[in-house]
Amino acid sequence: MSGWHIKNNVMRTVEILDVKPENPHVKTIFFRDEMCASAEPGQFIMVWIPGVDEIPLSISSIYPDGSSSVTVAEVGEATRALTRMRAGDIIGVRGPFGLGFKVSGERALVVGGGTGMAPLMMLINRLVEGGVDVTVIEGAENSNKLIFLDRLNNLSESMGVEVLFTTEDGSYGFRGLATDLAERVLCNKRFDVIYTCGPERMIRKAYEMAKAYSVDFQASLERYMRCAIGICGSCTIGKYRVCRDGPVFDMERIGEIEEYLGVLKYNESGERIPV
Amino acid sequence: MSGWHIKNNVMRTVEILDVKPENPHVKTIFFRDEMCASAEPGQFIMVWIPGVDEIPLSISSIYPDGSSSVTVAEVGEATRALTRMRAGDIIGVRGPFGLGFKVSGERALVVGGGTGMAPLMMLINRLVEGGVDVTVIEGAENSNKLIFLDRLNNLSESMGVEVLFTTEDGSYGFRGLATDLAERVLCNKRFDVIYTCGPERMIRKAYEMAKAYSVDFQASLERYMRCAIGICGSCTIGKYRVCRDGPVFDMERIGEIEEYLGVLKYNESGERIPV
Amino acid sequence: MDYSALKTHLAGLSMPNPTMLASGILGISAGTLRAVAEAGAGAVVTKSVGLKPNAGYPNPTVIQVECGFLNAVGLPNPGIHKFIEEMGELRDLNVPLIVSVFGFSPEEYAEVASLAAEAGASAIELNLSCPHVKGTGIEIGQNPEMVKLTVRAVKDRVDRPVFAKLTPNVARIVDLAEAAYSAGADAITAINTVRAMAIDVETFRPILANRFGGLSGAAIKPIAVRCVYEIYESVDLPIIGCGGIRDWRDAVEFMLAGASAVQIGSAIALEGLSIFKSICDGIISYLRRKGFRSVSEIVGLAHKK
Amino acid sequence: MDYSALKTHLAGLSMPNPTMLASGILGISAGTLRAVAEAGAGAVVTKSVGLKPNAGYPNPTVIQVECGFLNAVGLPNPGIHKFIEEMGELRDLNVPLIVSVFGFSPEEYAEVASLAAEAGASAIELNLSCPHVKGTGIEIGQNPEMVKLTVRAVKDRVDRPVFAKLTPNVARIVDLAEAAYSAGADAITAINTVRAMAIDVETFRPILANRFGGLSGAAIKPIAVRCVYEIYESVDLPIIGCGGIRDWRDAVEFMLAGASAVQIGSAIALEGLSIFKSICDGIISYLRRKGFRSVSEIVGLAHKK
Ligand SMILES: Cc1cc2nc3c(=O)[nH]c(=O)nc-3n(C[C@H](O)[C@H](O)[C@H](O)COP(=O)(O)OP(=O)(O)OC[C@H]3O[C@@H](n4cnc5c(N)ncnc54)[C@H](O)[C@@H]3O)c2cc1C
Ligand SMILES: Cc1cc2nc3c(=O)[nH]c(=O)nc-3n(C[C@H](O)[C@H](O)[C@H](O)COP(=O)(O)OP(=O)(O)OC[C@H]3O[C@@H](n4cnc5c(N)ncnc54)[C@H](O)[C@@H]3O)c2cc1C
Ligand SMILES: Cc1cc2nc3c(=O)[nH]c(=O)nc-3n(C[C@H](O)[C@H](O)[C@H](O)COP(=O)(O)O)c2cc1C
Ligand SMILES: Cc1cc2nc3c(=O)[nH]c(=O)nc-3n(C[C@H](O)[C@H](O)[C@H](O)COP(=O)(O)O)c2cc1C
Ligand code: FES
Ligand code: FES
Repeated sequence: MSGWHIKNNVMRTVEILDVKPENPHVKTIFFRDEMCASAEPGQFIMVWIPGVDEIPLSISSIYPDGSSSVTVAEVGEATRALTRMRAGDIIGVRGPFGLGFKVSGERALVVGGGTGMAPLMMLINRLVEGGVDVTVIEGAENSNKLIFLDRLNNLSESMGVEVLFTTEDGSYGFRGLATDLAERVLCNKRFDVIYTCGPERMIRKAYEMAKAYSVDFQASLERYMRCAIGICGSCTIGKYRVCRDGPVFDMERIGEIEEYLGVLKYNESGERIPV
Repeated sequence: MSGWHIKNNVMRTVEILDVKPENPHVKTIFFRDEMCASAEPGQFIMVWIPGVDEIPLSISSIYPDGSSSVTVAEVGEATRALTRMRAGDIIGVRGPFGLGFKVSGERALVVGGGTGMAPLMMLINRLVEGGVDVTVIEGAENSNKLIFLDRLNNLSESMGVEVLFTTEDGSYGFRGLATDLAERVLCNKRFDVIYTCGPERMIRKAYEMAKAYSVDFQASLERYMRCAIGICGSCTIGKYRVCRDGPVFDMERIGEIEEYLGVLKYNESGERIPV
Repeated sequence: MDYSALKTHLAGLSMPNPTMLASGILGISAGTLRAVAEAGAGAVVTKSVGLKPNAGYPNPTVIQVECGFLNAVGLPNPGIHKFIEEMGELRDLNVPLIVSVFGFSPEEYAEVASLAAEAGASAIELNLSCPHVKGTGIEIGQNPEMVKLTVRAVKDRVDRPVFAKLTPNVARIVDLAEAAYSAGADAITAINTVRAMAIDVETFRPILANRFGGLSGAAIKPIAVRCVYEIYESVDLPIIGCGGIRDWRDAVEFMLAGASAVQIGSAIALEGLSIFKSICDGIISYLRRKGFRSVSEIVGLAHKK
Repeated sequence: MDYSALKTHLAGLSMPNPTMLASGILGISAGTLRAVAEAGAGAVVTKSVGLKPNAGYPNPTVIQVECGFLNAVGLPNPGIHKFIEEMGELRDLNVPLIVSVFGFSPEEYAEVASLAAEAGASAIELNLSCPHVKGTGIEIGQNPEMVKLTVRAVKDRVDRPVFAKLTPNVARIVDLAEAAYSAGADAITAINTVRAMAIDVETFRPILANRFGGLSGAAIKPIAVRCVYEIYESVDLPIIGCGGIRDWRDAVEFMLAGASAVQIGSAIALEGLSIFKSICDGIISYLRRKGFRSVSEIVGLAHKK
């Protein structure tokens, strides 16, 4: 993320091309923007929902025709407004921002929880393209909350990617947490790297496992964001700014912020609150 | 002169590398500046003499080592201060600005009066490099006011350029005005183009001759200048701005401002005064 | 292209389009004023003219900074009496000729304005906002009471539309706008330049001969948009937006903020005189794309959001 | 490299170099304040803290414009009581920790400031200049009388150096500086952001949720340099320059204008935290090349020309 890149990254307004439901609460929104189409897996953009809010969302895919998408779960006012928009509506985008996932190693375990799958989906595509042996674990509360089922099942069939689903209520795939399943997978197979995104406690557990099994580790974190360009200080975790030094952190950097991971964050007012 | 070019043309300060006297009142000042070294013959720069003034001066030469020069006659406060500066002193430069001479035709007659030779000297070098058959007439009041004698005599010897000097008092070369000599030369030889710079009445006469002999014509004009980028309006002649639409004007454009040429200009206050 | 959607009526003036030449840009001679009109400006404003001839400041008077221009030209002008001769050559101009005037007292403004009006000015713009000339900037333009007195003195002597051009160098520009409104101004021009300076690190010197000057260009656009937006909410007068406009998007931004017309100054250095036409073309396409029939429909639209 | 020529003494503080982190940039958490100090800043200023927790405005709160940044964050902060806990982690910071405070009355400023001082602030900076929060900006910071009352109230309660951070959104910033001076301020910080706005032409909406915000970055540098230069001529207090500083040249320009130290804000978005070190390195080379032994020798040099 060079100074030049930031300087020329003013907000653009774009038309929504299409909105595709992933499940009852999650939609994928397609639009065309040149800079977004150059994003690395794990990078995010700030999406302006005019008159409502501006929120960070990961790029979930980029298509050869120059369009990109974000995949958004309805959790509050901004995400509700966004998931209700339709083709032809206008949103603003700035970005892509931050440091994405680094593709490394030959065997990758991808562990995603809920909409944490958004940045991971793009990563999975990139890994498969690069010939990496990929195992994907997607976890959610119940079958209604899983996303990208089609895309992942397709990859499994056509590219031989191992895809495992798990739900807390057992309504689809395995029963239990994504990390429980990950532990089982790790016992049976040697991986070079674990990529993860999702609820921070899940990330924390995955991090502990990575340490235990001596596997390399990269996780995408979330914090409250305003500027996305590293000046407002809203998104800090320890000495790092998630928007600039993350959102993807590697093993070494996570080690430096271990005491906060899954433990503590700052809210909009800058008060420390539990994660 | 593109918008980009103007936008990136803020003032730079440079050190004077050397000061070379041309005659008792004229000095050539050398400095190094990348943008100046890309000037076309006939383009000018604004030279800031810190604490004194900022004035337009033509680029009189560019050297392969990236240095450039201006050649300045002492006529008032700013030029006096500038001609007294020494190597190591600092001046500011912005530019190059304006439209320069267009090299065209196979036989060129160059007519210069006094420091009007400054932009012409660089042009002559360019013409010679381009294999153009060049005849140069330099006129001045007396031998003390001629400049570039060495450089021109060298060109004459080494490159076969025909160089003619004329002084009003006959103290060097022919006696009489440069335009008188030009008339004689034009009677005897066919030229494709006349290039001229110097006192405006001389330019006017040269223009009338060019029309009479049906020779193409380009002249560099002077007007009072402030901004040099076409917004302040100080340098207007008819519908044109000398800093932007000139300083070099071709036959057609001079035709459109004929009524002013050698007749009328605006002073610093914007009052119309005779040239 | 059909430009009829751009027709603009402003304080009694009819303009073919809402773009105008800003004061002090080229407008000192008949030749360039005509050239600007021919290039497509909907109206032209002259350089500010005073009672007596004035040579302005020594150079450097106009310099560039990273995001714009700094100028301290010092209001050079030939004085209204000589300028009237210049105006004589513009009788057949096909767009409104607006004469910008300044003075060192309300009476002087009125004197110059009435001479300009007699000589055929379509309207008068009062330069109440020069940030670097003593006696007319701070003393008059930054003081709502003096703005009121000046506008009133001019309105008493002149039967043409009078525009008050305001300075952003105050805590509340709306106070100035309200003063101008209460004294009968027909329109507000906002904004003039922002007081600023630049120092050269090699020579330790302020670069402008006058040290202080006015900042114009891209740097001040967000300030100018804010001023227009604020004035639109506070007084019921047409506003002419000015400050950093370089393309049709900028022009539209000002109009959404509340400007009925826009003035273009510094950007001419970057884009040349073709800027008037390219802005008009851009606005026309925008209006079509968005389904507006007249440029007047977008004025102030940002206030409804 | 030997940085001893950069040592700066300012209103009783000792700083290893004259660069400081500007308020509102990162300074809300102990972690980033420490990171900035480690990156080479000569002092750090915290985000402005008030008496009570405040969530600020909804997004968009920070956007980019052509030549800088617009922000209307709305002074989010956890309130001084919680912030004191945060400060507890910074006891061993190796550079001065300056706490920026705001309030809605002189008494509130004094209350927050005295709590910050008790908790170990090296100095207090009074944010008298937020251009977009009701009740503390216009009402206090743009009014010399209120500035005087506020500085005095704080000085009465606090035995640490007090900096008055001023707004450029006034007709004469020197009036504010003189008010701060007369009330006993120990230094002046100039400037905060310039009131501005941006409108999106596709949706017709002001982009910032708060509509109005403050302009920072390259756009305002010439305005800030002018303010520093004017204040240097009017009051005998150290000045901390701020506004659009991006490299050593900019920093030196402010110092020549009269700043004893400089604050860096928006440029961190472009250059990252390494900006502090690169500015220091640049100043060191400049001092050597020009034959100065201490950075203090260049302060105000442009006034001698
Ligand atoms: C780097 C990053 C990438 C993200 N990628 C995705 C994604 O691809 N898909 C997706 O559905 N969600 C993603 N999120 C989360 C998403 O930004 C929030 O769900 C959204 O902002 C909620 O807004 P709201 O108004 O609907 O909910 P609210 O009711 O306002 O809040 C719900 C939750 O979202 C958090 N939140 C609200 N505003 C912000 C903000 N400005 N920055 C960060 N968190 C905020 C709140 O703290 C709260 O925890 C990402 C977050 C970050 C930081
Ligand atoms: C495009 C252009 C190129 C020029 N090239 C050269 C050159 O190569 N060598 C050279 O010796 N001279 C050149 N001149 C002329 C030079 O700019 C003036 O001689 C110089 O500005 C005089 O300044 P002064 O203070 O010494 O004299 P003053 O006493 O101030 O004036 C003497 C004369 O110079 C004119 N002049 C003063 N200031 C300016 C100004 N800012 N712009 C234009 N004219 C001015 C005055 O109108 C007067 O006619 C050029 C002028 C122009 C417009
Ligand atoms: C070189 C120059 C000279 C100016 N002279 C005047 C003037 O005489 N009267 C006036 O009202 N404004 C004057 N201005 C201000 C402009 O009219 C305009 O208000 C300002 O430059 C902002 O617009 P811009 O950013 O499009 O240039 C001048 C501006 C410049 C750059
Ligand atoms: C995102 C952001 C938040 C800011 N918050 C504060 C603040 O809380 N208190 C304050 O005094 N100044 C605040 N400022 C103003 C800066 O401290 C500084 O005065 C201004 O940005 C100009 O400097 P710059 O151009 O280097 O950014 C803020 C600026 C920005 C960009
Ligand atoms: S969101 Fe502002 S610093 Fe990260
Ligand atoms: S010198 Fe300003 S327009 Fe030519």
